[in-house]
Amino acid sequence: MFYAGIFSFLALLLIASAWYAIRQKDLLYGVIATGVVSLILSVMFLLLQAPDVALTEAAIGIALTTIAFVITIRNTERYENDKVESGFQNKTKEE
Amino acid sequence: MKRFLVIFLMLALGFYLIQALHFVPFGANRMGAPADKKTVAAFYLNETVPQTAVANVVTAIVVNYRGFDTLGEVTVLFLATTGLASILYKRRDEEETERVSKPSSTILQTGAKVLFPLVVILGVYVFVHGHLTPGGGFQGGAIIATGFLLMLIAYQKYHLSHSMLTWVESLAGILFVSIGLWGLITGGTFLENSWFPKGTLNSLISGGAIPIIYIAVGFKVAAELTGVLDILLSTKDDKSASNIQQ
Amino acid sequence: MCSFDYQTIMSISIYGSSVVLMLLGLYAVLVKKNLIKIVIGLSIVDSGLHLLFVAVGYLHNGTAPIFSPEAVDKVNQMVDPVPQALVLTAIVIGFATTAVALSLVIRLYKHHKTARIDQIKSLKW
Amino acid sequence: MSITPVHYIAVPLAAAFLIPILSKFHKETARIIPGLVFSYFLVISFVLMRQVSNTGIISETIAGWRAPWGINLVFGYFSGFFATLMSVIGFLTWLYSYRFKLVDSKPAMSYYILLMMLVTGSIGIVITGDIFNMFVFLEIVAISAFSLTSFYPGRDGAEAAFKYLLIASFSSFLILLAVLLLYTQTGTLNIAELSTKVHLIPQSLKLTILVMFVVGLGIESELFPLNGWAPDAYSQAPAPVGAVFAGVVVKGGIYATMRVMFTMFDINEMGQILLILGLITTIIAEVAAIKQTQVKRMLAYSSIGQMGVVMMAIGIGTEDAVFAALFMMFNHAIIKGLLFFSTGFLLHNSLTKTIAEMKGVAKKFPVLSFMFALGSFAIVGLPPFSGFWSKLYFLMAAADAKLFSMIALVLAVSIVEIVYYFRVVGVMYYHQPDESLPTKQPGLNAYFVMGFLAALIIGVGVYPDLITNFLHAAAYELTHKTEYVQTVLTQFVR
Repeated sequence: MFYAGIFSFLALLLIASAWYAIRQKDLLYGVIATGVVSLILSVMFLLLQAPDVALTEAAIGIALTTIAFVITIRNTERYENDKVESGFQNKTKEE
Repeated sequence: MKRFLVIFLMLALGFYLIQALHFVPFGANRMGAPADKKTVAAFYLNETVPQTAVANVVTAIVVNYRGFDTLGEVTVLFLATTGLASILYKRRDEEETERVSKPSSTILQTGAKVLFPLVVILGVYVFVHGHLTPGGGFQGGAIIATGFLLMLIAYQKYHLSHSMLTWVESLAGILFVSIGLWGLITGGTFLENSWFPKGTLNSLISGGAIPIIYIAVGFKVAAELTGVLDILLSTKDDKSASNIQQ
Repeated sequence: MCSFDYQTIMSISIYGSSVVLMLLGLYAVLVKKNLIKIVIGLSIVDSGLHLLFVAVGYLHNGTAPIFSPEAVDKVNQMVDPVPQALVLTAIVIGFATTAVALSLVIRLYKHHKTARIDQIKSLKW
Repeated sequence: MSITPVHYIAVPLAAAFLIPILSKFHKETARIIPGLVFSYFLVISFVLMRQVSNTGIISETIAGWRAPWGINLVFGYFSGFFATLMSVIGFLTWLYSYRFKLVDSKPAMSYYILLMMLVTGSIGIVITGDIFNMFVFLEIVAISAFSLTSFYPGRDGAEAAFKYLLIASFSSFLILLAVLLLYTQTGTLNIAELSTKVHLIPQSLKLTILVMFVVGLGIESELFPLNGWAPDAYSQAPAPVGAVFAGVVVKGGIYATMRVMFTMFDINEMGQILLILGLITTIIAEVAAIKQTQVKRMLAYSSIGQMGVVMMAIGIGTEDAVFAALFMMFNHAIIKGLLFFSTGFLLHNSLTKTIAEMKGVAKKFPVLSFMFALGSFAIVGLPPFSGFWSKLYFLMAAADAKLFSMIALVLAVSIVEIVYYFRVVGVMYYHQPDESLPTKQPGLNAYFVMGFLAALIIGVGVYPDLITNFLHAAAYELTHKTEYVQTVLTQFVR
C-alpha cells in the first residue's frame, strides 16, 4: 500500500508538471517543467524496477534535452506571445 | 472551434487507449515461467547467464540479442549530428562568430573544472560496467556529454576539437561494425558473440564481446551527443549580439 | 471489480498518468502556436509512451532483471526485460528527433524572425 | 565470406562512419564512397536474387540467435523486388547528383551520407524480419529525410521539414504503441512468429492495433488524411531527393503496410478500409494536382494519387491485385525518377519552379523535354510504355473482384492525369521560350541516368515479360505466407 501511495502522488505530480509545462507562457519555465517531468519519470522507472531506463532518462531526458531546449530558447525568444503583431515588431527592431 | 475538436479527438483517443489497456493488466505475468521459454522475455531471462555470462539482462538484450537495433540507434544519432550540421550550416565567411553572452561566474567556472573529471570518470565507469550494473554505453555516453556541456557553458572560450570528435565517433562506429563483420568473416553471423571467450559471470571481464561493443557505443554516443550540443550552442546568437550593440 | 485495492490504485495511477501525458502532449502539438511549445509537446508525448513501455513490463513484487552473485535463482521474480531494452532505443531516438526539431526551430526563427506557426506562411495547413 | 543480406546494412554503415575521417585527407572520397556502396548494392541484389531463385527464401540470423530470439533478416522474391528497385534508384540518384555541390565540400559530405542512409534505411525496412527493428529503420529514414528536405538554406525547406517531422513523429508514436500492444499479447516481436500467434489477440484489441498500424504506416506511404507533408517535402528537397522520396522512401512505407497486412494479419480484416482510403486519396490528390502551379508539387500530388491506386490494389487483396500493385510501384519508381531528374535541369535556375516558367523549354533542351514528355506519357498509361501494362493489370484485377465502380473511377482519374500532364507538355512545346533565364546543361552522367530510365520504360512497355515472371513470384510469396513463416521459424543455426 505504501508503494501505491507513492505512485499516486508521483502520478499527480507528473500530470501537474506536464500541465504546467504546456500552460506556462514563459517558455524557460515550461522547459524546466519538462525537465521535472523527466525527473519524476526517472524516479518512477526506478521504482518500476527498470534502473537502466531510469539512468538513461536521467542523463538524456533531464540533462541533455533540457539543455537543448534552453539553447534553442536563447537563440529564439523566451515568451510565448499570443498577439499576432509581435513578430513584426521584433523584425523591425532587428533591422 | 478547433480547440474543442482537438479535445474531442483527444478524448476519443484516450477512450480507445484505456480500452486497449484493459487487456494488459498491470503487474501481471505475461511472460510465462522462464523455464518454459514460451516467450522471448522468458528465453532471455533463462538463457542469458548460461549463454552469454552477462549479469544485466537488459544489456545482453540491447547489445547481443537485439544488437542490430543498437547499431541502428547509434546510426540515428550519427545521422542527427550530420543532419544538424547541415541544417544549421553556415558558409565559411560567416563561420567565425564568437559566442557572445555574459561570462559565467567564478563559482561556475571552478565548479566545472572540479566536476568535469569526476563526471567523465563516472561516465566511463557506467559504460565499462554496463554488463554488470545498470547502465551502459548510452547512459555513460550521455553522462560524459553532460560533462563536456558543463565545460562549454562555464568557459566561453572552451574550444572543443571538432576533428577529435569526428575521429572518436567514426573510429567507435567502425569498431562496432567490424566486430559485427568479424563474426561473419569467421563463419558465424553478423554481431556474433561466440568467437570471444565468455569469462565468468559477475567479473569485469565477462560476456565476451559485449563489454567491448558497449565501450565503443559509449565513446560514440558521447562524441555524438557532445557534437549535437556543440552545434546547437555554436549557432550564431543573433539576439544577444544585437542586445549588446544596443 | 473490488474497490480501491493496491492493484487498482497502481494501475490507475501509472497507466492513467501515461495516457494523460500522451494526450496532453498531443493536445499541445495540435493546439499550440509556438514552435518550441510544439516541440515540448512532442517530448511529453514521448515521455508518456516510455512510461507505458516500462509499466507494461512490470511484474508484481518483481526485481530488476540483473543477476547478482547472491541471488541467481530469482529468475521467476524478474520483471520483463524486453520493454526496457526497447525503451532504451526509443529514448535515444526520441532525443535525436527532438534535437533535429529544435535545430529546425532555430533556422525557422532566423529566417522569419518569429516562432509562431501561424506567421510562417507555408506552415499553415 | 559469401554475400548475405546483412551486407545491405553493414557495408553502408561502415562507409558512413568512414567518410568523415577519409574526407579529411581527400575531399573527393565523400562523393566516391557512396557510389561504391551503391554499386555494391547492385552486386548484392544480383547475387541474392539468383540465390533466391535457386534455393527459395533466405533467412539470416543476426548475433547467432535463431529467429524468435534474435533479429533476423529475410530476403525472398518480395523483399528482393523492393531491395533491388531501391538499389537501382539509389545508384542512379547518386550518379545523377555526382557533380552536386562541387564548390563547398562540407554540405556535399552531409548530402551524400544522408542520401546513402536514406536508401540504406529503406532497404533495412524491407529486409528486416523484426517489427521493432523495422521501426528503428523507419526512424533512420525519417531523420535523413528531414535533414535532406531542409538541405537548401535559401528555400522554405525548414518549414516543410518541420511539418514532415511533426507528422512523422505522430506516425512513429502510433507504430510504437501498436508494437507495444502486440508485444504484450504475444510476447514476441518477430514478424513470422507474430503471424502464428496473432489469433491469440482479442478481437477488439486487434482492431485497435490494426487501425494504429494503418494510420501510422499510412503516413509513411502518403495515405489520405495525413499526407500533407508530401507535397512540401517533395517541392523543397533537392530534385534528386524528390526522386528518392518517390522511388525509395514511399516504397518502404508501402512495403511495411503490405508486410503487416498480409503476413502478420489477414488482409481481409482491413482490406475494405484500405480500399476506401486509397480511393479517397486518389481522388483528392488528382484533383489537387490540377490546381498546382509548381511542377514539383504537381508531381508530388500525382505521386500521392498513384500511391492511392496502389493502396486500392492492396485492399483488393488477391494475388493478381498484389501483382498489379507491385508492377505499379515499379513503374512509379522509374517514371517518377525520370520526371524528377529531368525537371531538376529544366527548372534549374528558376526560383519559383512554376509550370509557366517551363514555357518553350523544348527549344532550349530538346533531349530533356523529350524525356519529360516520355515520362508523362508513360505515367498516364499510354500503350507503348510500361505504365500502360500496370494500369491494365490493375483494372483486370479489379474486374475479377467485381469492383466495377472502382474501374470507372480509376479511368476517370486517368483522364484527369492526362489533362494536367499534357498541359505541362503543351506549355513546354507550344510556347515561345523566355530568353532571359540562364540555363544549365546537364552533364554526361545525368544524360546516362535519364537515358537508362527511358530505355527501361520503353523496354518494359514493349516486352513486359522482362519483369512480370519475377513480380508474379513476389506476389505469390506475399499472398502465401506459409513459406515465409516456415523458413524463418524452422531455421537451422550453425
